[in-house]
Amino acid sequence: MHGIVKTFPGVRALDGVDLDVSPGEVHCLLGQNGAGKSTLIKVLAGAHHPDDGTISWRGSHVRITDPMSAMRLGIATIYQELDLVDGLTVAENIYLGHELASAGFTHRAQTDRAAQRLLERLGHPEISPRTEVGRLPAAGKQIVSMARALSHDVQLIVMDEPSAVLDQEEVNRLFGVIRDLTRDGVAVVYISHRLEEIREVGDRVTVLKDGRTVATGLPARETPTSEVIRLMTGRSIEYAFPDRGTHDARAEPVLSVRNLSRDGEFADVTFDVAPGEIVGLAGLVGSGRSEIIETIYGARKSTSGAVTVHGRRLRPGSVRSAVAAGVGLCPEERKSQALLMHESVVRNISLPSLSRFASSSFINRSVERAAATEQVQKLDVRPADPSREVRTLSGGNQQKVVLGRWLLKGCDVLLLDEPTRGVDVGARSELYSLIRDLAAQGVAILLVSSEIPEVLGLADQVLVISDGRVVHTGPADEIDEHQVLGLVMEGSVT
Amino acid sequence: GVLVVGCTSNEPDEEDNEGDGEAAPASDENSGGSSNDETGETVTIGFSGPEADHGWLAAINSSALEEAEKYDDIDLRATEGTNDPGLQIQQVETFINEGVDAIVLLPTDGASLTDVAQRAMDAGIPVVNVDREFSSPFAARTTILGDNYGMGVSAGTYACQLIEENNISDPVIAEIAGIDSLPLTQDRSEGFAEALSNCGQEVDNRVAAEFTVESGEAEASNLLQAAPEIDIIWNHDDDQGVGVKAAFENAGRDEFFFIGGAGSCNAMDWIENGEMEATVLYPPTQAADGIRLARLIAQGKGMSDLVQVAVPRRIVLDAPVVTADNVDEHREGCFDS
Amino acid sequence: MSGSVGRNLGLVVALLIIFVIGMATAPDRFPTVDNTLTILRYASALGVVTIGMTFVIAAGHIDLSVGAILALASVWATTLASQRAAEDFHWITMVFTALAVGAVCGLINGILVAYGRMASFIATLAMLVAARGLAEIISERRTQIVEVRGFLDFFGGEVFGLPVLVIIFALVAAGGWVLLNRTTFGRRTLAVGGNAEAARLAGIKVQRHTMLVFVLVGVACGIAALMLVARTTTGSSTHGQLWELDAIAAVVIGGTLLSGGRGTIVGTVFGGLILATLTNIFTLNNLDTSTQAVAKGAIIVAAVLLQQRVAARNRGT
Amino acid sequence: MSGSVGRNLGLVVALLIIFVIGMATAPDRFPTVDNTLTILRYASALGVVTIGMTFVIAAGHIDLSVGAILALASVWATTLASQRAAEDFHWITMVFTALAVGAVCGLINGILVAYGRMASFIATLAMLVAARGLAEIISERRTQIVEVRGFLDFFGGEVFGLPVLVIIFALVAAGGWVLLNRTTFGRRTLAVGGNAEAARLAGIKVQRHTMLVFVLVGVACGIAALMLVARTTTGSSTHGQLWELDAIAAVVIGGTLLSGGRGTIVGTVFGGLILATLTNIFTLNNLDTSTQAVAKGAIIVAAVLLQQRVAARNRGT
Ligand SMILES: Nc1ncnc2c1ncn2[C@@H]1O[C@H](COP(=O)(O)OP(=O)(O)OP(=O)(O)O)[C@@H](O)[C@H]1O
Ligand SMILES: Nc1ncnc2c1ncn2[C@@H]1O[C@H](COP(=O)(O)OP(=O)(O)OP(=O)(O)O)[C@@H](O)[C@H]1O
Ligand SMILES: [Mg+2]
Ligand SMILES: [Mg+2]
Repeated sequence: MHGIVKTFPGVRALDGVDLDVSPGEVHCLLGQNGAGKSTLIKVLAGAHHPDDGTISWRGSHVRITDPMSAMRLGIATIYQELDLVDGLTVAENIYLGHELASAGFTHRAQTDRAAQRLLERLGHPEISPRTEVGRLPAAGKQIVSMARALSHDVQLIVMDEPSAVLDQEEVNRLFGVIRDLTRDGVAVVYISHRLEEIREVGDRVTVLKDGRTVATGLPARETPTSEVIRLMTGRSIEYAFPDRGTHDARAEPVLSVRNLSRDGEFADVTFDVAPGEIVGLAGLVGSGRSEIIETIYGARKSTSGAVTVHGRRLRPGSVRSAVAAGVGLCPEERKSQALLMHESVVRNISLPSLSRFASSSFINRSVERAAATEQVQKLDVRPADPSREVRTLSGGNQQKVVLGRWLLKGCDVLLLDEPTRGVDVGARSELYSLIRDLAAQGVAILLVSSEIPEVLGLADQVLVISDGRVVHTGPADEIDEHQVLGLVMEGSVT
Repeated sequence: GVLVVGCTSNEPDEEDNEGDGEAAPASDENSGGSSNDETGETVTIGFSGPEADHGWLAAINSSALEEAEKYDDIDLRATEGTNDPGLQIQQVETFINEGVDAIVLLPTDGASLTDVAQRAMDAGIPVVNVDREFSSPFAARTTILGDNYGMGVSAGTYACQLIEENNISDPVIAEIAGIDSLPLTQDRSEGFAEALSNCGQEVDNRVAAEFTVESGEAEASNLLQAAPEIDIIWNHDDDQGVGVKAAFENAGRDEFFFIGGAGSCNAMDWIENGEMEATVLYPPTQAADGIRLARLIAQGKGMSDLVQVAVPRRIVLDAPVVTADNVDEHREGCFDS
Repeated sequence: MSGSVGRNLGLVVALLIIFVIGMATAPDRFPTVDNTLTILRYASALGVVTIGMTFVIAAGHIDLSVGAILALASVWATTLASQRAAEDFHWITMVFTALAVGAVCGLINGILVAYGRMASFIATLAMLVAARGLAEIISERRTQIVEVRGFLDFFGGEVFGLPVLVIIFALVAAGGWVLLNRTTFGRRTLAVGGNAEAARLAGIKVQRHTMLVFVLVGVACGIAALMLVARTTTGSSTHGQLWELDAIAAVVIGGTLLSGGRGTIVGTVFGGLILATLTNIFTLNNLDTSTQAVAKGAIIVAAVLLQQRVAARNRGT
Repeated sequence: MSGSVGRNLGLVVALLIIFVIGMATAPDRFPTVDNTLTILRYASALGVVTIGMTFVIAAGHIDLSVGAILALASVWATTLASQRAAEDFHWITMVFTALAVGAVCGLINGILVAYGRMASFIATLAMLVAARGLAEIISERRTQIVEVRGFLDFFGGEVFGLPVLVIIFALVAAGGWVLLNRTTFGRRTLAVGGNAEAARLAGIKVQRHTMLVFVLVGVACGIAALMLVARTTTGSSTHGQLWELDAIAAVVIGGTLLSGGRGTIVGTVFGGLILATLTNIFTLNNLDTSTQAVAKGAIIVAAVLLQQRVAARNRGT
């Protein structure tokens, strides 16, 4: 790809990007949120038409006009925003668009068998090809997306942040698959914000910044981290967790969870979060952490147990009662659970605090705007235009908008479900210090992350969850990644 | 509530004594030696009509039901009124399945119901066709028709008369039709145009409402804008006429002669009060007559009031013009809209 | 705010084109004060309904029962009993009756949709059938003539040369605009329509809010019923037939997306005016109904396409 | 497949309840072969439309113009010229005419929705108005009587005691089922309705597919037009009035979500039968129209709620 230019109304997302990928290599694409990575690969996949630039495939110029023509060339893409059809089954999704059929009639049994083989190859024989995709958790959908990419006869697979929703175990399995592919001469374009992953599977690295290629062909393993970060952000950033603050461990807990259970999902969860404390939930994907968090928040109704905030019991199954008590949630899937995609950044940020800007329900819009703009600046949302529709922001910036919403609201308890999913290194370290700052201000924080180092680095207290049960509770500095993984494995065996 | 009270107090039982010469007398005292009203063997009569979505059709239905009530020997099966020929066919088929003794049918569309009526006749069930005519004469034992074309002719002729009497030169004539997609509206309009052409006139402005008050008001408002000066307005239907009159009042216009159609009680009141020039009758008693004839046919009786004893094959109702001069005669036959 | 003009530019252009057609085809009758008032009076009752409909559509739903609710409210407010109460006490009782009937019907719709989790299309379709049936039962399918002079005088009157009906429409439109764009209620309506799950997780009572939106449109139908009663001097079970389609058409021509999450009151008012002006021009030109229908279909398509194109271009810059 | 029974359990129960009511209220007339055939004959023309509608709704759209397209096709196929051609040549020309008219109207809808990016609600609303207007112009608002014996004999006939109309319906339903559940076309329809962007990224030509779905329902309207022409022996611009609402009601009662992405032909057939049987029982019991309307509204609500509850429970286990 050479000199690719793509403009959206108001933004020049790609401004002359070059990218070349050789057979059998894992080519990593790095860049901050909004650098243009997803846009670039969408151009490659035929989902966007470039305004300018050329694409050569095996030495000859090609025009990729639609997704079909990309697939015909042998390019398969796993998109960042999981794009599956919820109402269709796993097998139907995998073979959507290139169904196994003769004369228009589908072969269902054959499709199911083929899908089953692909899922086995990805290490997930337990996902039934007949399951409706809408019922799978995010990680399961990611697996299906991968199976779909593999179902084509591919020469190049593009993966846009595939590891964002996966846990360590899954990521390792994914790497195994990638190695198999490259061994067969298939090229892989891999996008991730996790530098350690780049080091592990990557061969060469291309760095994008503000829609331009700033470096290409860097050796993935040898380039020093600081150099990569400098290229991406234009400044150097300590990629480290901020110091733990001190909180009064004997203070009255803000949030107490007692024997919280939900049939079929999790049971008997008990813990406290004190003001200024960060409690992390570690565990595998599907272990039920999101369910716990959503139940505390009232988005799901507990079957037994109690949640109290400041000593007052929350009404089970009532989000209102949680919000009124000062609890905020950044949910796992921002697109479907958090954002009004067609509304402005301002309106997304102010949504739960609307009444604050209203007198007898009339909104004072200048105050609202000023307050939201402050959050936009504080979080360094880019572009820093608060009237822009959220839809047009990159994934990481969207996440910041969700966070800004609760910062503005000013919570006593903040529930963060995968807060750094899809967030770039620069922003990530900013988020870490933000979360720490919040804790320092006395906010009680409950954190879920599939990246164990993140939980261990950020939290004061760690709960390890396995199969809907708490298998370990203890201070974060007394346990390491391997122990957590060991606990998780054990838990899932029993 | 003069108007409201005036209309609702008018019990339909009384209305049949008047007008419609072909109908047998209603009450027993009047039956003049005829044995037709004596209770005979019980007959099952199926009745199906269009959806009673406005006053005239409601009157058609209620007069049919009331007529049937009067006879102990009628077991009436009245179906849901509908504007869907497919559904009405289903209803007639149900009657055939049940083996009723006679069917009174006011079709939503005459031609569309012809086939099923023919099937009923073939199955030995006499069909009385009311108001909207079948496309085949063999599909009904008897046909009772209001005369839509004749109604237009009456209105047009009366308009010509007004023009002549009042010496209007170059008159502006407006027409507010009913639902334009119905053949009956076409017939009325054609009759009107035909009669007007006899005195060298034609319709200058025409709108079509939907037989509802609301559409009458809306169409008439726009019509009044379209023609700043009007001499004669013929409105096909007194139901929508309530809305049409409201539009006149809203616009403060009354420079024209206003002629109505159908003959609702409201229209009679207006004529009495001088708010309306005339209305052309289109009586809603046809269905009641249909029930009565169906009973006679099913019981094998004739019409003792006529010289010809058998029930005639075809009856076309008159479409007389009601004016201030004869409104008293017609007041009894009016219907509530 | 600058966006608002741009967003509605297509509509302004469409309305202008229609005006030019009106001028060209009926130069003496179209551009008069009387005719303008006729168009406005004609547009006002339906206009009030379209304002309510804008909220329902912005909230991601649809209401097919508006015409039927209007009919039921008009009938209930004009029964002999209601009119007697109005004579004995004050005609404001009729107003309350109509508004209450509208609100209750809306409430039932709202409960079915919000708590019964029925698709609004089907819940309000059932309400359409049922409310019209009930209106027929109550009125015994008679047109109920209003004799209460105070009522007719008030609604039929004029203030500074403007018909009261038009003023009511203007007030409702202005109120609707403020409600949608300047209050928490409006903002939450858009949030619920844009992403109900996100709204729920942001602490909005989505079900209660949805219900309230349906009550709102019910009340709008009650107001429209009063206006129509005044205009026709009658209550009838046939009032407002097919208004649901006209109302939705006006809202969509105005640029509100049926997918919810967005809504423009200004656009809706334009949409309604375009349809009303069109009907007026057709009548002024004595066009026959069938030709009108074909032309109307084509013009709706043209207006929506124009509106979309201009909005898209405007957005682009 | 086991899901299919469970999914439709609510419908089976609803239909059974209605059957019991029929048995109880008209024991001698309801459960007869003749009456059953009457119900089926009545249900078949609308049934064909509902099959097409299921596809449109599964594809995430709606079609309000079905009744109008049907009317236009019925008129066009029965003009004097068409009938003369049929006499001169073969009545199959009438069939082709109706299907072609349906397909072209559907094509226009499809182009407006897919390429013009109009909301289907509004595009097909415009088509509704325009097609009926055109039908009126062509027929000059006269009911056109069919004299072509071959045509009437064929469609009015019976095979092994089953009316041809019912057989056509059965064939269309079976074909629709296979198309939706066993072909790439059906699969892609569901994908387009479930997540159009995902479908596009999977290489499906979403616009073309959407257009084809509208052509499909247009053709279904053409078939239904022929059936209605045969049943009424006429073509008329008033045929199929409000069928759009009945068709949508049948589809939704059947369990297809209006949000698209899912569709059940079996459910739709049940939905249509429930409505038809209900109407038949009303007829058998001489229920007064207005009461019927109220009852019908309530029953639609009850059927949908029942269907939802059972489906949810079935899913839960
Ligand atoms: N559909 C769109 N309309 C307008 N602007 C867009 C659209 N999609 C992307 N953009 C803009 O293009 C730029 C590049 O976005 P892109 O999604 O490619 O970033 P990214 O590098 O993938 O970021 P992330 O790491 O957060 O996923 C951003 O400024 C974004 O706001
Ligand atoms: N919509 C759903 N329908 C049925 N089962 C579900 C659904 N969502 C989640 N589950 C099941 O609930 C369990 C927990 O899933 P979930 O992914 O939410 O856990 P988690 O620990 O929060 O994982 P993550 O790391 O993705 O946040 C899994 O067994 C999953 O299959
Ligand atoms: Mg991206
Ligand atoms: Mg989770």
